[in-house]
Amino acid sequence: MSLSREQMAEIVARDIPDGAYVNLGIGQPTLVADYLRPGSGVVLHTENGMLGMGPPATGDEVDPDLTNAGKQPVTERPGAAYFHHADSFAMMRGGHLDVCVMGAFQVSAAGDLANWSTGAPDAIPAVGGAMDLAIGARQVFVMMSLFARDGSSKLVPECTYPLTGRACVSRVYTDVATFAIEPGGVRIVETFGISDEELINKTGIPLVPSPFA
Amino acid sequence: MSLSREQMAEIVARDIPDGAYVNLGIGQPTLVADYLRPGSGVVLHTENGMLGMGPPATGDEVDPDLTNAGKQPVTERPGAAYFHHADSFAMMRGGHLDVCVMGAFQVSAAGDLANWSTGAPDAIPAVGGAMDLAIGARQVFVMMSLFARDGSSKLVPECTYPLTGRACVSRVYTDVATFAIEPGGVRIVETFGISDEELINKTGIPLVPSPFA
Amino acid sequence: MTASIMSAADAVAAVRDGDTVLVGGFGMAGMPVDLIDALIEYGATGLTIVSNNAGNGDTGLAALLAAGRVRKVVCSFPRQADSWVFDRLYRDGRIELELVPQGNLAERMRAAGAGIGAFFSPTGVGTPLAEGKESRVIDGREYVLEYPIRGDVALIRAHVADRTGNLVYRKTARNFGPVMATAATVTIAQVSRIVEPGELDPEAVVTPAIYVDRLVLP
Amino acid sequence: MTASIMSAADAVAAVRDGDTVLVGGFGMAGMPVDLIDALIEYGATGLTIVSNNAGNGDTGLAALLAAGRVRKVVCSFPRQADSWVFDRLYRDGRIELELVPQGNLAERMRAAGAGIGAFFSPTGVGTPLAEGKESRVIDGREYVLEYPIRGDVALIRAHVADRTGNLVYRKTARNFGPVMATAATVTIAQVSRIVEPGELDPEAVVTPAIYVDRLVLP
Repeated sequence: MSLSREQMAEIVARDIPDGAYVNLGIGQPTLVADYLRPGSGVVLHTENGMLGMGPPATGDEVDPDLTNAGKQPVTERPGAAYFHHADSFAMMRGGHLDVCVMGAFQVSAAGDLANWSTGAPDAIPAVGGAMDLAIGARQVFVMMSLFARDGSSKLVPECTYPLTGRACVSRVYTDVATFAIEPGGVRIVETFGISDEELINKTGIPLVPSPFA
Repeated sequence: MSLSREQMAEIVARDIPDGAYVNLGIGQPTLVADYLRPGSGVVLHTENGMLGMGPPATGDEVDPDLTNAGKQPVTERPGAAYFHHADSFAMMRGGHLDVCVMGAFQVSAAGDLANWSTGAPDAIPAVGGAMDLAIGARQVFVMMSLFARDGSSKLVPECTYPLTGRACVSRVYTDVATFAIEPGGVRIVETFGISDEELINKTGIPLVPSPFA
Repeated sequence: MTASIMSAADAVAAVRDGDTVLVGGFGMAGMPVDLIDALIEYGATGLTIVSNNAGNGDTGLAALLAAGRVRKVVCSFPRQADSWVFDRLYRDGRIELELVPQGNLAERMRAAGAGIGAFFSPTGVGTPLAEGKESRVIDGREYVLEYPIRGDVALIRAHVADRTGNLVYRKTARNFGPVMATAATVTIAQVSRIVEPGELDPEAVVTPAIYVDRLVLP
Repeated sequence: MTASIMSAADAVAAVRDGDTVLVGGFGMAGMPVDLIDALIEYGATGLTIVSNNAGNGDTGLAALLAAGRVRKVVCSFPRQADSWVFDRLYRDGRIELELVPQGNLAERMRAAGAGIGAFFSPTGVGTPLAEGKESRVIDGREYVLEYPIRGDVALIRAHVADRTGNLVYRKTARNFGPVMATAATVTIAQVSRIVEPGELDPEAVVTPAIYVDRLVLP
């Protein structure tokens, strides 16, 4: 009964307000675009210098000068605007984006985000725009499976992986539950085939049950 | 035998290299534009957001949306570009202008500039872009009469007026002499009807005589 | 959110007593005259005005000052041949002035819009305007630490907007508009014309719609 | 001075051994391929390369790295599916890496071009990339002090130039070009076309000619 990636994307899309300016991170978060209601007026930002990004380009639409942050060809919507990298990151860092959606290795109960490095000693580090997005957007949504391959929870009391940003995540969308990180603690918003008790046991966090459970 | 303002402007223009990017301050320095050789390729910057400023606008050319830093209507040359104030001052502060020409109340032997306030207790202070220009342009030329109405020299051992910028002036063009401010001291470049001795006496600065005197 | 098209009167109702209001323009070029007139009419008071100048003649900003609505002016060049309204208020001690070099004024608003906490500027070092400010020598050059200037509301004038709020300007009327638009919680742009999304060249948009909340036609 | 139109070979002769070279592009979009090829041919060595990525496949930046010309890379995202040249050099300890968050990378070059001595950035606070850096709490938020990144030479790609050096870009190929152009002593732009002054709309110029020294056609 756990959710597919597409179902998770649909749930994230549901929580994005009409007319919001949104950055969808590389990978799984790009799926969210498919579930934005036509006419929602949501405007997509890509950190390599564009507002008003459209769907992936196919066939003749492919233009090597028009790509998203994952370097894949995309299209342009009416009302788009281009700007350079310093302006694009000023927009992010200045708190003008309403929402960004990112993947994660770990999220802590305090909303700390770890999504750029596993800290493995031989890994080649790469951070891209993740740290700028983490501290920049008004709301940072994380989309991830709740459990790693070894069964351990990726929502954790404290991150053990190197941080991307501190106390920046507001919502965590997983395949088995959605969490809200709030001043009073981590609240279970919704569950998909898992009990509150199991979530509390596996995350090791004193989760606040959903009032609608 | 001292120079008119027009003659001073002509001498300043002579010292502006072909192709230079130049900001001419409000007032007397704007006269310099009249003496730039056609075909010199000198490009005029105005800090309110333009490169490629042309001569003053007259008659039908007048456009309230196209003014210089003195808020007078001007024209646009082919190859002009417009930009906003933060970009315009980044250009100045970042050292990209080759020359700026400003008026002054006082210039010190060390190249300190005072041109924004006489320090009078009841004066309403106003600084505009003078401090940004003073520290920004690669070379700051000052154009002024050497002597104030009371006969005192405006080229001084130390400024008594509040500073606009420290050690920023490289050349001082006056009605009776031109001075170069150099690491070794202030050198007399050229005189117009005044002796080196009189200059040394009146300025109180151990001026280095011109080798061509 | 996509910009809303409103009357000047409705738009300036975003201003509350005590707000900091960024006002575009360099002299009359880029001055949002209709928005200032609406603000005078509206009556918010105790304002801090951030603008390059402090009003000319008896209209616009000068009229706002004359109406006693302004507690403080942050600007680079208050003193002009026709700035008698400001001059009188200032001499009478009835208005506060923070004098900021023009480039620091622009950069401090840019910092606010860009999420920069503070920056070391070379402008003003060794002058009375740097007195009391933290300074530091970096790579052999002295700098003064400058902090962001944020606005509650920005009143700017642009040339053409599209319906979503993208803006283009005209010539040197661009001046402070684009940077003020980034630095305020609510940005109100007075424009000459509003077109459909897609009618402005996306390569030539100067202020992306993300920075614009309200559009006002003449 | 007005930009000079040159061959790629002549243009990149501005690069000296040991220089810091800013290289535009985000992936292939905006990558000045001809200039990089000319730089490989030219042979300058001991370079520090500042670019978003550290080369893809076996051409362009990767080929420059493979030729052993690069001492250090300053970038935000070296590790990619096809970054094997960098990966090998890095694992072998034959190349130095300074990893910089993408926004700090852009802003540090902007600071260099804008004469800012240093700035407090919120990006990276509390992460390993802020370790050892000065930090400060301003208005209740923590920031890290970041310094300018200056280039001796910038190699960028734009779309159309006019003869004086004004540049426009195409879509997201704009990326780092405009900010790198401001941050280097010598800026070399590879463009698709050069037109006469006056043919580019002055409202739409992205990089004013003052930042451009050399123009190279394909």
